[in-house]
Amino acid sequence: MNPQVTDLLNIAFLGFLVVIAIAVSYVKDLLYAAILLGAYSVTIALVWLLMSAPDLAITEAAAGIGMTTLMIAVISKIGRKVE
Amino acid sequence: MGEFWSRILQNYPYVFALALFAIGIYTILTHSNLFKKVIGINIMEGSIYILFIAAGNVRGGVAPILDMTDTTLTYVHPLPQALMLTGIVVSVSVTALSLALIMKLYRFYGTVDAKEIMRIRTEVRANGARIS
Amino acid sequence: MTDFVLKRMVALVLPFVQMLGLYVIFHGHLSPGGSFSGGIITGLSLIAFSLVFGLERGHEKISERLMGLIESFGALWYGAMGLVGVLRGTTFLMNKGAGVPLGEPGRLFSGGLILLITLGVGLKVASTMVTLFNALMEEEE
Amino acid sequence: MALAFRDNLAVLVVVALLSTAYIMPLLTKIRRFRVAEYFAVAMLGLALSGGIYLAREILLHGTFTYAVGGWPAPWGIELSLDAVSGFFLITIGVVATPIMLYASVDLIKEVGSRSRAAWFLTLFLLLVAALCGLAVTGDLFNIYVMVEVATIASCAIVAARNDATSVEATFKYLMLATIGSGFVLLGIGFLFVLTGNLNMNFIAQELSMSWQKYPTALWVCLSFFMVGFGVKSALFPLHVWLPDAHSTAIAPSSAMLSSLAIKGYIIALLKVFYVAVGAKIITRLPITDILTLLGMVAIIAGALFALAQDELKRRLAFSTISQVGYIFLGIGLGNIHGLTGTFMHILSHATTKALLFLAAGAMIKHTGKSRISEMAGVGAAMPVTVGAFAVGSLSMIGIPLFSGFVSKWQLLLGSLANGNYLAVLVLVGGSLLAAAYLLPVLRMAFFERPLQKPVVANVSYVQLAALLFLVVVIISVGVVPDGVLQLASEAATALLGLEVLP
Repeated sequence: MNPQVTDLLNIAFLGFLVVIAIAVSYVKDLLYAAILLGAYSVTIALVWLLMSAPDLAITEAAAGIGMTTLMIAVISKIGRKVE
Repeated sequence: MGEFWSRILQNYPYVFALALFAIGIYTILTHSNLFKKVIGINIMEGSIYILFIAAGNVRGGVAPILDMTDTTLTYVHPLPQALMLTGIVVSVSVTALSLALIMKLYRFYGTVDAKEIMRIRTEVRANGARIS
Repeated sequence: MTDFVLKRMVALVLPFVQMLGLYVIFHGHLSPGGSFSGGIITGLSLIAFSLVFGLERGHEKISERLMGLIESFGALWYGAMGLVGVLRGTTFLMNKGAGVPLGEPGRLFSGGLILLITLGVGLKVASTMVTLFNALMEEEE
Repeated sequence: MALAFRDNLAVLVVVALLSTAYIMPLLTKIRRFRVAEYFAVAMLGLALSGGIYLAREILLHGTFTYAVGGWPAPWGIELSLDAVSGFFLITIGVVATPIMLYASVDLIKEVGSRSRAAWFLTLFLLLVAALCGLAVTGDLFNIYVMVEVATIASCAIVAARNDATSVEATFKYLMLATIGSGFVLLGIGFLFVLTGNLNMNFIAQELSMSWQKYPTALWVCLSFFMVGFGVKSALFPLHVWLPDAHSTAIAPSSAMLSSLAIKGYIIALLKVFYVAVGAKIITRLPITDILTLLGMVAIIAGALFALAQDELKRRLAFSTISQVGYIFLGIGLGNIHGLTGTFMHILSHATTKALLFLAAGAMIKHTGKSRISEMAGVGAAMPVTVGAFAVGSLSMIGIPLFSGFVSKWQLLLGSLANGNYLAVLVLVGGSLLAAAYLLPVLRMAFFERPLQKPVVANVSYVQLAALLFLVVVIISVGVVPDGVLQLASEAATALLGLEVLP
C-alpha cells in the first residue's frame, strides 16, 4: 500500500483508539465498557496490521476477545449497571 | 509549519501512544469502579505496545516473515513484535487475576465499587466485627 | 440458554473454530500466529461451548481434573524440550546445535523443536483459558 | 562445542524451580501433601547449593555469559553471571528455604483448603524462580518478564488467605504494581528507541558513546524506571500498598514478600541503572542525589509510621519501608562502600525480616493476640520463638555481632566517603528509631507481668528449626562477615566498573 495512505489510516485508527479510551470513562453500563475494550483490542490489531505486524494482530485480536469473554463472564455475576 | 511540529507529525504514533498512556492511568486512578480500573490497565498497556511497535516500524517495510524468493524486501524490526507478544500474554494474565479478585471482592462485600468497599470496611471495623 | 438458533449455529461453527485454532498453533513457525493466539482461539471455542450449552455439559466433555493435568503438562513439556539441548551438551533450548533435524524451510514439519514446543504451549494456554473461565463462572465454593 | 556443567547451572536452577512449581499440582493430587512440601523444600535447598557453587565459580574464574538457545548476544537472550547474580542467588536460597520449611507445617489449615494450598506452593516456587531469573538475566526485556511473573505470583500469594481484607489489599497491590510495570515497560521502550538494543551490555556501550546527544530523553527514561521500580519496591512516597498487603497475608507470604520480592525489584533497578546505563553516566546525573534523598526520607518516615502502629505485623511492614530506604540510600551514594552496603543490607534485611515475620506469625498464631499491647508474658510462654524475634530485632537495629551491623557500617563508610554528613545522621537516627519501635515488643513480651498467663500451644519443631536456621545465618554473617562481604564488594565493583577499585 502507498505509505501516505497507510499513515492516514493509521492516524484514523489511533484517533479512534483515543475516542474509545475516553468513552470508557463515560459509559455507565459495565457491559458497554467491556465491549469497548473488545473494540479497543480489535482497533489495535488493525493498527498493527498497518504497521506490518500481522503476528501481533492475530494475538491481540484473540487476546482481546478472550479478555472480553472473561469480563462478560464476570459481569454476568456482578450485574451490569453502575449506580 | 515550524520544525517542531513537522517532527511531531512525523512521529505521530508516539504522540498517540503517550496520550493513551495518560488516559489509561487517569482511568485507573480516578474511577472508583474496580472493573473500569481493569479496563484502564488494558488501555495503558496497549498504548505501550503501540510505542514499541512504532519504534520497530519502517515506512514501506513488510512483515518479518522470511520470503526466500525475493531478497530486495525491507523488513520491519521483528524484535519489538516478539517482545510485545510476551507483553500481551502478561496483560492477559494480569486481567485474569484482577477479574478473579473482583469476583472474590464481590462475594465478600456485595459490590465492586472501591468507595463502597471502603465504607463497608470502616463500618465493620467500627463495630469491631470481622468480615467473613 | 435455550435459544435454538444459537445452539445450532455454535454446533456448526465450533469445529471450524477449533480447526482454526489448531491451524494457528501448528503453523506458528511458518505464518503469523503461534502457540498463544492459537491456544486462546482453541480455548475460546471450548468456552463458547460451555457458554451456550451450560457449564455441566462443558465439564462432561473435558473434566477439570484433565484440564489441570494438561496445564501442568504443557509447562513441563516446555522445560523438557529445553533440556534436550542441555542433555546433548549444548545450551538450554538449543535447536539445531543439539542435532535436531531441521527439515526444509517453509514445510510444516520443519524448525526442529519449535513445533513441539508450540504444541505444548498451545495446549497449556487453551487449558488455562478454560480453567480461568470455569473458575470465574463457578458458584460459591 | 561441549559446555561445562557450571555454564548450564544458572539456567538449570531457574528451570528446576519452574518445573517444580508445575509438578506441585500433580504431586499434591497423587501423594500425601507433606511429600509435595518436602519436595519443594528440597528443591529450594538444591537451588541454594547451586547458587553457592555459582558464586564460588564466579569469584574464582570471573564473570561469564550464557546464550540461551545458542543465539549470541544482540539477537538472543543472554544471561550474564557476575557477582551480583551469585550474591542474590545465595540470598534467595538462604531465605526461601526456611520460609518454605516453616510454611510446610500447617499450610492447609492456614490457607483454608487443600487445592488452594497446592496453588500456594506453585505460586511460591514461581515467585522464587522469577527472582532467580532476575538475578541471572542480562537482558532488559527478560527483566520485565521476570518482574511481571514475580508481581503476579506475589499478588496471588497475598490473596492466599482468602479473606476480605487480604483480597482487598491484593487488588490495591495489583493495580499499583501494574502501573509500576507500565512505567518500567515505557522506560525499556525508551532505552530501546535510544539504543536499538535490549541486551544490557550493548546498551551500555551504545549509551557511553551517545548519551550526551539526548540527555533529556535519558533522564525521562530513568525517571520512568525509578517510578516503576519505586512503586514495586515500596520506595517511600510510593509505598501505600505495602502495609496492607504485607500485614494481611499469612506469615510465610509476608516473610517472602517483605524479604525477597521487594529485593528482586531492587536488583532489577540496580541492573538497569548500573549495568545498562552504566555507573559513569548514572553518577553524573542528578538521579542518584534524588535516590539518596528519597532513601533518607524513607528511613525516617517509615520508622515514624512504624512507631505509631500497635499491630505487630503492621509495625514490621512499616519497618520494611524504613529498611528499603537504607538500600536506596546505598544505591544513591554510588561509591564502592555504598553499594557494598546496599548488597549487604539486601542480605541482612532479607534474613532479618524473614525471621521477624516468621517469629511474629508464630507468636500471633499461638497466642491469638495480634497487638503489641496485648503481648505481655508471651516471652516466658514461648521463649525460643521470642528469643529468635529478639535476635532479629537486635540485627535490625544494627547491634555489632549481628548482620545488620555489617551492612549499616558499610553504608556509614559510604556516606562519609561522599562527605554526606546528613546521611550519617539519618543512618544513626534510623537505628535509634528502629530500637524505639522494636524493643518495646521485647519489653512487653519478656518483662511485663500479664494479667493472666497466656495459654500457648507448642510451636512445632520444624518451625523452630526454620527460625533457628535464620538466627544462625544472621549471627554467622555478623561475626564472620569476610566471605559474604568479599562477594558483596565484588558485586559492587562489578556494578561500578573495574577502574573504581579502592
